[in-house]
Amino acid sequence: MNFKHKYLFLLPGLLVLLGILIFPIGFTVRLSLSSWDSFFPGLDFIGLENYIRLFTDDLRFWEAFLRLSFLSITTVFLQYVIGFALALMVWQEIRFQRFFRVLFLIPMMTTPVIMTVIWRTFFHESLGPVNDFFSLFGMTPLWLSDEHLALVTVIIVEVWQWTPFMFLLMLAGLLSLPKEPFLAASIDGAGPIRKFVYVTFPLMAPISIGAIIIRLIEASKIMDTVYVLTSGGPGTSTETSSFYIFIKGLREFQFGYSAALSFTYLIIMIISLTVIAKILVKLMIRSN
Amino acid sequence: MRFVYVTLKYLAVCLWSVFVIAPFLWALSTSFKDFNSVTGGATYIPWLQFEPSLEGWRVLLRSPAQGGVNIVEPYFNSIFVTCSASLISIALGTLAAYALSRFTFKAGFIKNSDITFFFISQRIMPPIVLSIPFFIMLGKLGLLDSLFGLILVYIVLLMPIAVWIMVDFFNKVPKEIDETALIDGCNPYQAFYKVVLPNSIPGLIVAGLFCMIFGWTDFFFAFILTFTEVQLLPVAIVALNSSITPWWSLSAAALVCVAPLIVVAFIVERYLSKGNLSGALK
Amino acid sequence: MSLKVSNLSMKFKDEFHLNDVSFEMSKGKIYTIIGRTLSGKTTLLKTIAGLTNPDSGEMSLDGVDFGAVPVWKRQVAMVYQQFINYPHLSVFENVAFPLKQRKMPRPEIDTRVRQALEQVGLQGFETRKIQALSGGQQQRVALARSLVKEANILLLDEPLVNLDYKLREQLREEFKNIFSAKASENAILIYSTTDPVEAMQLGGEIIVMDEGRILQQASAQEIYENPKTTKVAQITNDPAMNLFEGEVVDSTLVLTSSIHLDLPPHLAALPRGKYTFGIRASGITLDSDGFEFQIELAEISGSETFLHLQHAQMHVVGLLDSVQNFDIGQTVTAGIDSKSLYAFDKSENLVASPYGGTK
Amino acid sequence: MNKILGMGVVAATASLLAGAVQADKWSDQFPHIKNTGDIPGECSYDAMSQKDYSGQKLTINTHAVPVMGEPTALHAEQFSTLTGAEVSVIHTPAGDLYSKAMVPFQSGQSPYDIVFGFSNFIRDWKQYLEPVPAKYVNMRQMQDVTQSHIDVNSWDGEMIQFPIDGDRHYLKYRKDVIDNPEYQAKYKAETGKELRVPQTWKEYGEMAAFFNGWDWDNDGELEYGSAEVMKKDDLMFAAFFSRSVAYAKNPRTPGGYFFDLETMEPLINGPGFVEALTDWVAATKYVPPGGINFGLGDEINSFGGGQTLFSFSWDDAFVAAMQDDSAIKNKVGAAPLPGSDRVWNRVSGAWEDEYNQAPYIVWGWTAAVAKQSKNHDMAFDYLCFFANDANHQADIAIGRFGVNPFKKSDFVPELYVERQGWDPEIAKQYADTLMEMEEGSTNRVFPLRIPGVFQFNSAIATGTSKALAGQLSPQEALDEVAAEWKKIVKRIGKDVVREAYAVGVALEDNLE
Repeated sequence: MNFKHKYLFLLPGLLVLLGILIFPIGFTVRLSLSSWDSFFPGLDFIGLENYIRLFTDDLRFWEAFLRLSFLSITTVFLQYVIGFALALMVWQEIRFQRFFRVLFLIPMMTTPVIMTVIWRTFFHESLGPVNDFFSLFGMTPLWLSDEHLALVTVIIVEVWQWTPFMFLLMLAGLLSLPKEPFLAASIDGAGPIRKFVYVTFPLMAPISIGAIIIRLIEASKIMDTVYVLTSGGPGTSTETSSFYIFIKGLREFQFGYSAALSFTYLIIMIISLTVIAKILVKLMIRSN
Repeated sequence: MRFVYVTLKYLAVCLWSVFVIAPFLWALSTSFKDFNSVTGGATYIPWLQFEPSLEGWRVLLRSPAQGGVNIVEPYFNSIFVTCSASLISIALGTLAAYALSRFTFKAGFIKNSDITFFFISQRIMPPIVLSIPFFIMLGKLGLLDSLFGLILVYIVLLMPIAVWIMVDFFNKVPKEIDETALIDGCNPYQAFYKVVLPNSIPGLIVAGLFCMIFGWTDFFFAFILTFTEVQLLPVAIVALNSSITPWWSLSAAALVCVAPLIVVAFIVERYLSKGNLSGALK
Repeated sequence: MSLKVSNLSMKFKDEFHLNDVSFEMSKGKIYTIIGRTLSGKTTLLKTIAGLTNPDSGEMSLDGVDFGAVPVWKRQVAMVYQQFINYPHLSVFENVAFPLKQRKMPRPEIDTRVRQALEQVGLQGFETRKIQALSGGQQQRVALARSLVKEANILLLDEPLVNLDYKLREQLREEFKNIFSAKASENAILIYSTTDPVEAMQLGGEIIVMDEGRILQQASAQEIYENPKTTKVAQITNDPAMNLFEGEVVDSTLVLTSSIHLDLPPHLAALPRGKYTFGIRASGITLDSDGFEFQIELAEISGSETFLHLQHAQMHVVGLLDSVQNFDIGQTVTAGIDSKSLYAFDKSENLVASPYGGTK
Repeated sequence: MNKILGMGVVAATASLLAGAVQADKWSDQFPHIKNTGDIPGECSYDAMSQKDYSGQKLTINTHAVPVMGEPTALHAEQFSTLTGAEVSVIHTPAGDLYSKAMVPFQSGQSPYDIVFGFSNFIRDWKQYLEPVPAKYVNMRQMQDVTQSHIDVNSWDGEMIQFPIDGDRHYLKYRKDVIDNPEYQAKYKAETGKELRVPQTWKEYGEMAAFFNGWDWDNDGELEYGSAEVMKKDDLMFAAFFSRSVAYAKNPRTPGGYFFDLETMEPLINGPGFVEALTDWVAATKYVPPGGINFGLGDEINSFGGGQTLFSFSWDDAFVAAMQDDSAIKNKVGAAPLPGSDRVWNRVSGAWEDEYNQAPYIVWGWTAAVAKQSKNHDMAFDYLCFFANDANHQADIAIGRFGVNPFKKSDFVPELYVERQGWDPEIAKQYADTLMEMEEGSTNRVFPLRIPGVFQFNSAIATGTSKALAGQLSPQEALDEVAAEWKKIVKRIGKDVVREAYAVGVALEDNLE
């Protein structure tokens, strides 16, 4: 079906989005070629200097990017596995099914920046309940101030907040699966594990890919959690890309430089997400 | 064997439930504490372990001049901005998604999937990247600190979500339905709103819910782009986060902020159970 | 009044969906398009409806160029193989939809819808939800909707294919009557199917399609008696017509080294030489007087049994009018009814038919 | 000079205290000032009620409630009642105050008439701020402000920010432990040293380590040595400088503390700073669990809640400990920051074995009027009203307000004894300690007030927190900071930074 009217459907949304975004994106590019700084607010032109600095003299940005990759891949993987598992558990018969389903959705509905304040008190190393529990065993893990454990804490909070998103998508997917393949598998005498491996998982592959990609996009923006929980510390051990861009931009007011960071980050993300999507499609389809 | 399996299942579900609820229970308990009960170490049960105080909740009702925060107006602002931006995003996003699902576009190397990716890719940008340009843009347009300005920005945040969900949804609606409508005498627009839309209500609801969730939970833009005229709920609540973090009032505020969305969780679940959502998200 | 289609072509990714399709259809008649899946039937119907645009070619209705008219202004109706209705509307509203779209006055809509529902046997179902209906009922609604609007052209794209066997048989009977009534209203009715039985039963004119091309257009009888090519013979028979090589030597028909038949009268005029011979399954029956075949497979269908038989390099399907069990590999003797043989030349065109030869 | 002023102040305060008994019509209307009633002055309640700003709008960006945020909003409400102005107040968390004002400043917007912030924003903000008019600089209310706070709020002799609050770092300790003969004996027995108010950071560390990790106040909970701001955020550098001034600020080597003013080479990786950071890394052993991630709020909760022996940043922890409902009220003491037994001489390149102590005039809360504000008079009147004697007296008595003494008339022990029920000895010690820092010392260090100050402080926070986390040794960490500082100086321009830094150095070298 092909109509000349098709543009009338597409264009309103596309144009509004472009209209709102064209200035910010253009401005970011222009800004990245300037030395706009707290003491010199203005659009001069310094060529690629900011980019040169970024590629030759800013290890911290690349460290933050690596850390971000680790964080987002880990959290999304955990969210996927847990979310899928939970969805499988409340998909079929279980007592209090509605209760569990509603409960599992709730964390997603909370405002991260506010909820993380609660988490900070929750993990407070001397006044919070977590260490109150661990002190029963004579331990006081440093949830927020140990270099490695702080990352774990960030992951825990991220998993808490966003597993519901996966859960929702996976549960919805499961509920829409056709019944026939399961019947067939049952008739063949397949057990729950074989059924999962040969029926459920392959059927869920397409929706899995979509969900993982979307979550990766969202997870890569991780910011509120880090900001509130650890401010990127101790040291730089929990700094992520967007937090680092935030520091350079809204803390140190190196607008020009942070625009260069932003733009570079954006390009890297678009490329890597496209690649990841392709890889996932291959992997999942093969397992199909 | 089956018994072990069922036991493990219930155990896992219950463990996760505890994990989900724990911070809320902690917040609930903390919301009835005061400075002294907080600094005395972790306690949980009022009366038994600490003397409950309503201070945390009172703060939410007081004016800032009495050390409280105004949350009533921000509450309505949040609802208004979130709903308006969601509606507009869904309206425009649904049209675009329909086009992307039904028609073929080609311009050089750009195909439908690229346009779809362009929409979705808007969510790749961390808010920080856009906040400063947006500030300058809205400043030029005189839209800083206005509901309309925020709505504009939120459209950028939400439309990708609407497009993502609706493209998937429309791909599941047999295109023969639209064709039948055309054959039955509808022009493409009539086919869209008389036939496709009424049959996409589950998808629209899901898209709407996702938009509301993402709009409601945004903090960053609301924080940078408003001053005094328009305050959104998260910003108002964060105004409690003084250099002495008042655990009690923040806990109360967090609970208040979550409350309306629990209703949303129920709606989502209801649609899920009825199976309506399934088609929408497959 | 007639629909004239000339030189329609449409290509998608190097594959023809329509390849130089031309025909003329006149009002008051039923046309059946038969072809295998992906032979271009659906594309052709959609092109006539205006849902797809051909790369080239012209269509005209009563001499008026038809190609430029948008779908919603062409007076066509279409029923899909999937049961396509408007799920958000009740049965009544579904059928009334095209009429409302035409801004017909309320009372008239009412009468027409009721008439149409009655026609398809759905009176009393007016307020039902579509999802609450069975597949057959849903398809009846779709048919009612396409009847009610009194379109010039009614397109039916394998409407019965997704129904179970029993229902299909039943609806086929009913639809046939409905269609004849419809056609008598001076509409052009185009029905597509993969099922030769269906095509034959509906009568009317048959168009045989393959790989986007029209192979033959003729009456059902003509197609049955004189399939123009081996392809047509295969497509229009179920099971497909048996084809095998053979040679006419003197007054003998040599099919394999051990199967020799007397040359039947209708083939007598054929020049001597090699041909491809065809015979329907019904022409091969168990006969103690026949040749020895090995059973490759025995399919029971209803009250009949199809036997897949092998003799040397010759594979044929024969028909048994009863249900009987065979072992695979078992040897049986079967006769070939030489009076039912069709002969095709090297370019696979019919050269001789049991029904009196070729034109 | 100081003495005469001081006496005058005492007399004035005496009359303030006397006035407290009589209620007046203003205290009836505004219960906030019920203790003192209105106190006559340029911006008193009475004076403000003469002004008419009705129909005009004042917008203020201030800190989150309650610290500063609550008094801002409270005085805004009062100001509005008195003058008819429409005042709207927005509350922003501390970490975002700079950017919340800076974003509009930089893009030429002027959403706020008044911006609250910290005194060290002055260099970055001053081009967008309206200097305080002479009328206010010369008024009596201003003359009561200590010199240190005049200096902190001024740039090169011109007052840019309006003093509304006093801030300083000083030592807080648990008097019930340090003065406890039993613990003194125990400490002597086990370490051979005196248990006393620590005079040096080494003593501080030894005592904190000794009293770390056991229940020394018998409340059933463990107590720890010290609570300090170690979280990598905007306040961290202040804690580090408080610890480093003793080692690195040598009164005999003028010409720069953070940089060598002549060459603008960073001094931050000198032995004095390294020594302080080494101390600080050692301190991670005697802070409460998670202490390495304490922000100011955690520090206040911790010391104010009775969890630690020491703490040394702003007034808040002390005030929290002295609140009426505090379990350790009148069990805490205030003292000057510890010093050191030796101090680095960067000119000779050697340690000088001489006791050294230097107050760090840390930055604190301040407020200023935006240049683009449409109504400067009203804005300054508001700030002046905020800090008027009656409000100020009432504000400093409310711990959560975070308003601390900065007027000479504040340093009168009786105020705290009478109003807040402090132990007279503690009150005297507190007032004396503060007064000495504000007015007495000649070896002061001012916060870094140069363009791009956040970049410099951010580098400090990153470097020191790497050292605290054990990622780098103190020397490596500070070398990294120095390298980063050099880059920032180069980016901004040596001369620009020097020009700004000279303003602070002049104060430090007492060149006025």
